[in-house]
Amino acid sequence: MRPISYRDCERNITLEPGTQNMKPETINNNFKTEEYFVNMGPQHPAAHGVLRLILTIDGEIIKNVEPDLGYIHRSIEKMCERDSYQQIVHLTDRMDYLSSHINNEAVCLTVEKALEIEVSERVKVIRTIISELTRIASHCLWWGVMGMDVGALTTYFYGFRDREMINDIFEETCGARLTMNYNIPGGLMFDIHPNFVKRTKDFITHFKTKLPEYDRLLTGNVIFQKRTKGVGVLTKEDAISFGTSGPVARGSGFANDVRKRHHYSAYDRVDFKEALFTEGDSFARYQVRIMEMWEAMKIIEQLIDTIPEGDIKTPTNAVIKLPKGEYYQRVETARGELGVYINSTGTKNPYRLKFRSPGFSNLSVLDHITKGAKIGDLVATMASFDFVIPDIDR
Amino acid sequence: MMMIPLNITKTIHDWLYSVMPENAASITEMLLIAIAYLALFAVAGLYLVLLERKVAAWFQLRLGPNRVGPFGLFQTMADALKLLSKELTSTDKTDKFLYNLAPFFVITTSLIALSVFPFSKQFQAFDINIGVFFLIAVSSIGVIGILIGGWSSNNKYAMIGAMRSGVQTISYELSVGLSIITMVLLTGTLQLSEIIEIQRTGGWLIWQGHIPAIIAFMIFMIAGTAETNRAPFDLVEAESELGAGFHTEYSGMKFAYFFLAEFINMFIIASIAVVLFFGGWLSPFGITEGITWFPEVLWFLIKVLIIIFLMMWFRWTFPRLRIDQLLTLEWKYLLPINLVNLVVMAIIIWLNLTF
Amino acid sequence: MERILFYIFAVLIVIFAVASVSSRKILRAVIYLLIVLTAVSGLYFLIDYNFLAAIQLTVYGGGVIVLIIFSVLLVHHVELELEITPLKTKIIAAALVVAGLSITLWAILTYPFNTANNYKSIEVDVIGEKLLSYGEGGFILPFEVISVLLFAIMVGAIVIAKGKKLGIKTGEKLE
Amino acid sequence: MSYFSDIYNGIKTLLTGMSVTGKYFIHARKGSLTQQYPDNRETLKMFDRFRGEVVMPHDENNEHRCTGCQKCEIACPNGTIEIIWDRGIDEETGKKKKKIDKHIYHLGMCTMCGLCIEACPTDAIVWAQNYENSVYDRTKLSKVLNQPGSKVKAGIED
Repeated sequence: MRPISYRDCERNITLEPGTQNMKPETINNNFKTEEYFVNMGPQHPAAHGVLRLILTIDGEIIKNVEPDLGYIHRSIEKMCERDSYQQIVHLTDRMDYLSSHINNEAVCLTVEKALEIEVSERVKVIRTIISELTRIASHCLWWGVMGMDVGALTTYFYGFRDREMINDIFEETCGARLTMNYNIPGGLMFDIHPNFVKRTKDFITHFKTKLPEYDRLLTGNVIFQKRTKGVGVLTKEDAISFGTSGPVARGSGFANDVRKRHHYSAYDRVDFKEALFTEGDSFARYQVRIMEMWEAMKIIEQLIDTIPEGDIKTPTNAVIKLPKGEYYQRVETARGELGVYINSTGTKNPYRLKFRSPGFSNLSVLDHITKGAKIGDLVATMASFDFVIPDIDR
Repeated sequence: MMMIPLNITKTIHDWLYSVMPENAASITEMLLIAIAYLALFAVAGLYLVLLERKVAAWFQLRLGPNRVGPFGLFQTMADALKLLSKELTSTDKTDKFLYNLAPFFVITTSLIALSVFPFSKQFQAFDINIGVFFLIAVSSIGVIGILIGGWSSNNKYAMIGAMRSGVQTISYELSVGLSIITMVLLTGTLQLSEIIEIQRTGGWLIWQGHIPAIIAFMIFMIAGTAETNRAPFDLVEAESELGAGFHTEYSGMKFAYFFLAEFINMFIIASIAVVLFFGGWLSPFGITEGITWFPEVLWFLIKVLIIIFLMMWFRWTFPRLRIDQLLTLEWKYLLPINLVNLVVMAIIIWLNLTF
Repeated sequence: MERILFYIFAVLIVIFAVASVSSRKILRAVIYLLIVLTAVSGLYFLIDYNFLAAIQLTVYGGGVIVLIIFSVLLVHHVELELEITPLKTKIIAAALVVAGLSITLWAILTYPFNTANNYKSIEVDVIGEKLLSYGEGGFILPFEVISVLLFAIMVGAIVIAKGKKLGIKTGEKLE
Repeated sequence: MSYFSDIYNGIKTLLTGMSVTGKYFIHARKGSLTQQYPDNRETLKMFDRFRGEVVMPHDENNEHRCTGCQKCEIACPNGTIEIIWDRGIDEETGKKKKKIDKHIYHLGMCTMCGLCIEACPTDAIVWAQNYENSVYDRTKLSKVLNQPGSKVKAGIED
């Protein structure tokens, strides 16, 4: 099938699967059906942001899904080539804005790796705790939106209620709720707030009573299970060959948690289970994220009481110049594996900086697994993928 | 055609007939009643919208509208005024006639259905001997408004919404009808006022018919929710899938008509449930039986509001079904259960096991 | 009063019947037809044939028209218009209509109608008993025949809807 | 038999879900998350570290701590800060010295990353907790941080 051009969408021309020309379809059937195009997005309530999906639909059945990107492209990678290494960090807040701290950490870890500086234990532990809090916050929002996409609007507010508590913790410590920019190459901008430990513990005790409620409200709900079980099934082979990562891959049984397999920060000393489900459907992805929230709480509980003393930043030069070479570091964001590749020529700016964002690879699966599904299935599958469009587009 | 005016309006009735020739007086009276109903239910619809927003807010840990007037009581009035003043837009190449007809179609059919309800002993505009059947008949037409509205918008989302609406309403009408028939079997009459009279002596029908009546009530609530296109059956306007479904392209007052019609339909479904299962305007255990000054319409409204609250509770708790699951629920679960229930009800009446 | 209403309904029926056959947009024609059928049910209400009126609304308004609209939605786009009928067909149709109309009018005008004195509306239970009685004036036979017919239609619909899968079984080539 | 157990389980899970929302409905008054924003201006207090906008504190003698070293201008990724400076002659020593004329801060371009405040060696600029930054005219977002007639506090440079 030849790719769909914009003009085709405008002229509403039907493309027959498997044919190169526009010859009318000769189906040996009494009812000849006509496929048509529907634009889902870029201003669609189900697309969380400005993702445009060009759907080829036959009635309710989806024949083809073509994502059309670029509506929120801000050329962050190019901007990074102009900025110094300290300045790059705050741009990554704007990529996957729901796990902004983890993005910052990825860049900082790469720079630290290149400079071969070792941050103190205190920094590592604090980074890990905040990363996990970020993960919970991101998953809270995802849970609310997942419910909303399948039609249960109330979940959105319950998810936000718990997310707001984490945001308050961040605001008290970092000064911002969403784009925190708390990491700098060599450590943290400033020490945690004195209330941080207490607030985090309060949150954990609060959230431990709320997470079972999530299960009661949505996970167990028969309609929700019908909507997600067996929908958008991604096999393990496809998960690997499409390069998916994060909860999407782990929902298909592809164990690739970076925290477990390529330790960074303080993940080597905490004990947690890698959330893994083998069904590969939307419900498995849902369960992975719910389990990740439990595991994240477990990690925080292990670390929060024993934050070691130490320097909050390792001194670096005011102008950081990375040695000539290529550097790569990966971290596990709430959406999957984020890789930062820096090609340095020894100057104060990177020669080339590339983000391997999880959302982009995950999006490529969408067409593959929603073919033949219904519009409602597409929405449920998209919700279970938890797209953040700036993460895909950058 | 039988017209039972309110006691209060008796004087107006007499006065009209004294000053005018008979035909003119009768037409004037009809018009007056129609205007009264229109005004009453426009206001009722608006306050149902407000109630929905408040209830939704309380379910969602919010406060809800509280800026316009005390407790936000005039919020929906202000919204209606705003919608009135808005431009009526339409897309290119719509079928203008049908596009403009659709909202009126929807709102008219819902208002017609309201005319047969006995809100109290005297408050009933049209006491027809086939009341229940008339309700089914009128509600079956309402879907046409949605269908032509969705088709003439020249919008694919609206079109899909309209198609879904057609499928949904045709299938669920069956369940609504069958569960109503189950209760009609118990009462032996289709006239709404008589159905209520039966409940005066024998207790509410849900008590008289016990098990099959309860099953019929549950099925009626599910199918009724689907019939009004509300969540969890709001596939017609599923905002995460179709934008706004069949009324995507409507703006201003035309949109408001669709919106109002949804709430009046909800009122109708709740009213049917109240009349068929919960004794209409009869007070529970006959508390206010002997009190002549007590407005019985209050009991009717309280019961209706409880049922409406239940439907709102559904809406703000459950996810939406998929279109094939919607049809599976109807044809594989509700319909067979309903048919069996009908037979059970017949047996119970035959063996005289009713309370 | 009733006379006025009757004429209103009659005018509505005639106008929209003509509009229905002369409209070039198919869905509009269907809606005009719906108005005609609703007006007819209004006539039934007028003479207190409430049950018949409600049947008219349910079966024609809610059933037949919805199905027609549904099929129109499936095959017609909003901009499509019907072709203009050739003149020859028009003339033939007009001649047929005039012939039919004159026969009907003749029949109506020459038949000695009795003025109905009975204003009592028919109770539903009477209708129900008539429908299921096999005595004189009973309708059990047509009732059953229609049931069988509807059953056959349902089976046919299922067979048509399942056409694709049957084709696979018989090994026909399918796209 | 699974037909009936399906129905039973389905209804059970639905009722469980309704019990959750129902619980919150009953506690709606107490548990409300909403803040009535413009009404609670008096009581609404931001956290100390909240990044509202960059300000330059002045003491009672109308003196600030900015030496015009331009480190913040260099640190800023977005060109938010512009420093217009001049060389003036110090009265005490008679030496030529860098002196700021205007420390211009374009709030409209600021991403609140905090790098300028990190970079400032003399803590001349700090975060303010002002959160109501919207204006009707975009030019109002460009602010001059040093007050007119202000000068550097003595002894900061060294």
